[in-house]
Amino acid sequence: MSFKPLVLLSLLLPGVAGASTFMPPAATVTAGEVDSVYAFLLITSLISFIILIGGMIFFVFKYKRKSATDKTAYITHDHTLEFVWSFIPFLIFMFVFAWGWKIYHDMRHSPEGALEVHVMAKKWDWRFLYKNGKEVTSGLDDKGQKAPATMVVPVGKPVKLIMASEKISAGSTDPMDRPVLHSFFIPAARIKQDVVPGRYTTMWFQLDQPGDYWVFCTEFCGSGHSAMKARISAVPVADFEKWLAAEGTGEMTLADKGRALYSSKACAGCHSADGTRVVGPTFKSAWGASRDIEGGGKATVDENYVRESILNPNAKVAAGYPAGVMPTFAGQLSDDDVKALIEFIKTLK
Amino acid sequence: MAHGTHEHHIIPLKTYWTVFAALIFLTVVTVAAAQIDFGALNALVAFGIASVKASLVLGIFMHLKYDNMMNRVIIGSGVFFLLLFWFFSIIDIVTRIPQNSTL
Amino acid sequence: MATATAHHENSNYLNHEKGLWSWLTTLDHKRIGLLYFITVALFFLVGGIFALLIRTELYSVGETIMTAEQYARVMTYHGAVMVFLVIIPGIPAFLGNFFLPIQIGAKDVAFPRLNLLSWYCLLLGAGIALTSLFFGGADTGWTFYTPYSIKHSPAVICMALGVFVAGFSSILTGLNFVVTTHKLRAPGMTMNRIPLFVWALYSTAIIQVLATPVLGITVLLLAAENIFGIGFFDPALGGDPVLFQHFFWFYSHPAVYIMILPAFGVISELITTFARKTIFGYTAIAYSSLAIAAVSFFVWGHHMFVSGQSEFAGIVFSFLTMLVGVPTAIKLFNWMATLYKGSINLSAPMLYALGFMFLFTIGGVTGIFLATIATDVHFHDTYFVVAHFHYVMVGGTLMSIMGGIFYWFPKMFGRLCNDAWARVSFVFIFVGFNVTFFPQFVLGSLGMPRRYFDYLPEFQHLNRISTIGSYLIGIGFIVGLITIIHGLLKGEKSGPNPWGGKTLEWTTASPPPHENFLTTPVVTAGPYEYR
Amino acid sequence: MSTVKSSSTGHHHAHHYESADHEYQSSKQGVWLFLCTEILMFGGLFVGYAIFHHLFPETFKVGSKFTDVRYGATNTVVLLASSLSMALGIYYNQIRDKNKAVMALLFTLLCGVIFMVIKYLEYSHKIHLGLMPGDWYRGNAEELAQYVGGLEIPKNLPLYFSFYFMMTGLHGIHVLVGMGLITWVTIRTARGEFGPEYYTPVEGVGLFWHLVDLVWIYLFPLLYLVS
Repeated sequence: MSFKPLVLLSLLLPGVAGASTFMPPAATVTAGEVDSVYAFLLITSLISFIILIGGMIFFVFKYKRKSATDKTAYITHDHTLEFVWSFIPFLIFMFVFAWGWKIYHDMRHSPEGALEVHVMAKKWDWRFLYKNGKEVTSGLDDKGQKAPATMVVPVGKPVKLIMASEKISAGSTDPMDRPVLHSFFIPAARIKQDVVPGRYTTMWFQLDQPGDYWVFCTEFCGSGHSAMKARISAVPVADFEKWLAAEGTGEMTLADKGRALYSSKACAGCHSADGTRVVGPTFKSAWGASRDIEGGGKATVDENYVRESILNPNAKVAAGYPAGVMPTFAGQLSDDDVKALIEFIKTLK
Repeated sequence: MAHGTHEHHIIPLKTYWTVFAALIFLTVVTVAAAQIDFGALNALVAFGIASVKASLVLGIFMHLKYDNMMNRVIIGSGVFFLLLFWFFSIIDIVTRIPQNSTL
Repeated sequence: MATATAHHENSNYLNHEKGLWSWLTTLDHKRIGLLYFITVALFFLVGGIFALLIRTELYSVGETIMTAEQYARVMTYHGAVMVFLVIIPGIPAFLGNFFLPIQIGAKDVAFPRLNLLSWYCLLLGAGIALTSLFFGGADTGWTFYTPYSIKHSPAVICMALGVFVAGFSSILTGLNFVVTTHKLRAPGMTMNRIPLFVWALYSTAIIQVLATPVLGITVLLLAAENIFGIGFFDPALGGDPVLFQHFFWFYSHPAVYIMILPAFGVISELITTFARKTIFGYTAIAYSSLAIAAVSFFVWGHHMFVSGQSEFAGIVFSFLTMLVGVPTAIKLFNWMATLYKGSINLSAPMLYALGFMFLFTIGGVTGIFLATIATDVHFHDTYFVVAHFHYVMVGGTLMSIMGGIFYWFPKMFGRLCNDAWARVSFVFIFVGFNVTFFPQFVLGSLGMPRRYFDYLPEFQHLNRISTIGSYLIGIGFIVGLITIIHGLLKGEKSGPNPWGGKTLEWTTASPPPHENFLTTPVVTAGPYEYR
Repeated sequence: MSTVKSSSTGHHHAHHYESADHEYQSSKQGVWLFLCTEILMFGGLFVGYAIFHHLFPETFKVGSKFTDVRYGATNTVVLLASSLSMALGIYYNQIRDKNKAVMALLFTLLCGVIFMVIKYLEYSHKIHLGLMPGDWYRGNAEELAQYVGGLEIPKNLPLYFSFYFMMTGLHGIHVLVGMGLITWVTIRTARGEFGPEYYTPVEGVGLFWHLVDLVWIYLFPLLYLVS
């Protein structure tokens, strides 16, 4: 009888090997790695399940009560056995923890030179903004049904999303119209990231197979939650370039729009674009630099830092520059304007 | 589980008054210390003095000094889990990509 | 005190005093336990109806029986009612209230008035929470995530205050149990001799006392956020929506163990009695309960791996979460080892216990999928999570409540339930449960997010199976309810110890007298001395 | 109640306890557990304070300029005095000096009243300036800037007042509850229900009142003396 679990195991293992069929086809390298952990967990779980429940069922039949006066063994504990079944799970847990950590680390750090796309979430729709000013929104299909926005990306290139949550109607002062949490989930890439109001969150992926993929919102955001979908269409690089340049492109690139704002909003009065010191720090080579903050601490000049410095200038003043000089631009610049300025600063290498 | 009817410890009046005097003194110290700039230590100093005051109240006014171990464990675990709550929340906040407000 | 011997032979807690008023003002822990039984059962009915409505809506793609707005509300009330009004008070306040004092040989809990007050708190809290239905109902989900829940809505305020008041009920129960366990044990009942059910309740009580206050302040802040817009969780004033999640899960993760630890306790009792064998690894099981209670406080961030929490915090929380897995695994292995060389009686309560082990093992191992940070990123907020926590909460807690009811029924009422019908209810619940929730693991893996009113057509097949399963569960509970009512009215007389249990409750009459024991028991050995 | 029995010494303990001391020790443990929950509940606010103070030190610094240290310090002294008199109230009950016990408890009650009156003055001052929490904030930045000597008024100043009112408000509710409880034990003391062998309610109420004092000991520097 004791080999029974083994027989069961050998019958089930081939089934488990194809376990990742429960998952949608993996479209990225990361997804493949996640699936390996998943398959490992599935097999270990199955073995533990068979040991525990198989053992349980075996004992239940073997030691079924025979008479009302059965005597039973008096076994209170066994230190060796208890150590074994505490320590082995512990080792397995530590192993998957470390494995999961490694993959998670890769998920969170995008490679250099990724194509950056701005993603805006609102109740209940997604919107994508490319650097050249091209904007993709949802529309209507032939039958008049809502067609989700389709983000086109190049196959085999890393894509980094800079995500923000916005109000239903931009510039609305209705207190009920506030940005809420959403979450950007690409099942085929096995990644998701919440979109948090008040800051930018980022995620990245690299789709290796051409095709269309679903995007779901996974943070409950109201009655339209389940309708808040988008599509990702991965196409060969050449096709992508063609699509990006095709009509529907914004009148100017984000960086150009930012350059225009840089002049029209008089940023140039205090921040040079060529490295000279005026009133405030120059924008030249500012992007990505680590900067000392007045009153101690450091900050990396990234999307969140620039956004904060535009909207709340005195929060983190660069060391050596006067505080309280720059007025806030909250209310004067829209969310999209801020993004444009960020893209402009990025170009000033 | 014998629960003898032993006498409850009665703290002499003098102790109460001494502690009260110490608490008033420490209140003055708190206010005085707030006028001096210790830099980053400001909060720590204020918090330290408050904690000395708190232990006086706990130990003498609330009789914890003469109480049984279990009551000390109870209040200690309350404080411990509070610190834990603070600790794990703050490690998220300080290790995030700096959280930036968009006022 | 033994002079207060019964006036006549049949005096017990049920006929000690008479009339509805005597029940509503009772200070007897056994009667309060039954009051909880009735209320929790009613709330379970309400929550169950919401559950069936959800599953019916999801039977097919598109709008089936309700609108998306209605669905959001049904989903919210299903979650809130089941969590705050059913599973959290379920075992501790009902079975725990009834049996904790008896199992340690006490006459009552330490603070009988607080005990009664806690029941009224639950009723009041439920009343306030359900008042929100008159304001259009809350549609935030039971987790009340900000900023979605900040909408100056009276419904959300009612929910928050209702949860606050119901939280008091939980705190008072926990406080009572801690002091009762410390101070009211019978002579000879050392901490190494208290039954494992008491250990489990004691560990639970610690969590209730230490974690619930934080829920209290969280929902108060949520209410204030809706009334004043205080801005702690609202980015408009520099607040942080993610901080709300820290506050919420600091309670609500330990709360998961408030729900499951007492179930572990019930299972330990059932397995020993029905295997007629001493528990394997008493110390390990007892201390693993305490360990789970302690570690449960610093794992909450695993609900927030993709919330915008820092990478570092995510990794720390993933590591700590793995640690909780170990004591849980220990318990399962100990129960299995207890069956070894036992004399196993497959009565209905034991079937429920074995069913618990089956389902909880699945719930447990899938927990590791979610603790592993890489796979959690995919599974987070999908149906995989829904399936996982239903395997733990329903497959775990509700199975053990049912097992516990059938096990202690003769003690509570002096009558036996019909074992055959109790087994039928088990079969329906067990099979129905797997049919309902196993497909949801697959749905989640395929990427179907939770709290979805509508889904892609390719998910319909699995959703249909799941819906059909939910009806089977419903039938199982109805059969169970009928069996219980039949047992109450027509069940055969049971005698003091129908199962051959060894813990103290089986040494007193069924139903127990008002003061539990005619003479205070003196304990000389451990709880499971089957020699 | 039928559940209370008289033992030979004349004081009461409930039927499920062995002795008055057993009941006293159990009740006290219950009170300590309750205080533990109070610490964690206030703790939530303190954790929030720690985080937002870390994120927006300016806001808290400017916000605290609108509080009056004199009021805060007076209230601290008042509460400390009330704590002392509460402890004395227990002490005089322990040595069966009914009149002094009643006096001490009444003094405690008086301190509670003074505390609340000062709180009322502070609140009306802030409400007058429009310094209310969150959405209810009606402050005029220029007017306020004059008030704090030309310091720039941070845009999220309402956040400070959310903390101010949540923390002192929750504390104030505790003071009121404490005053109610003290009234109750004062009446019972005056009726001569307590003595060295039974004074559990006074002890319990005393512990609660001291905790209210403890919370204030931390609130005072946090809200009035932030630098």
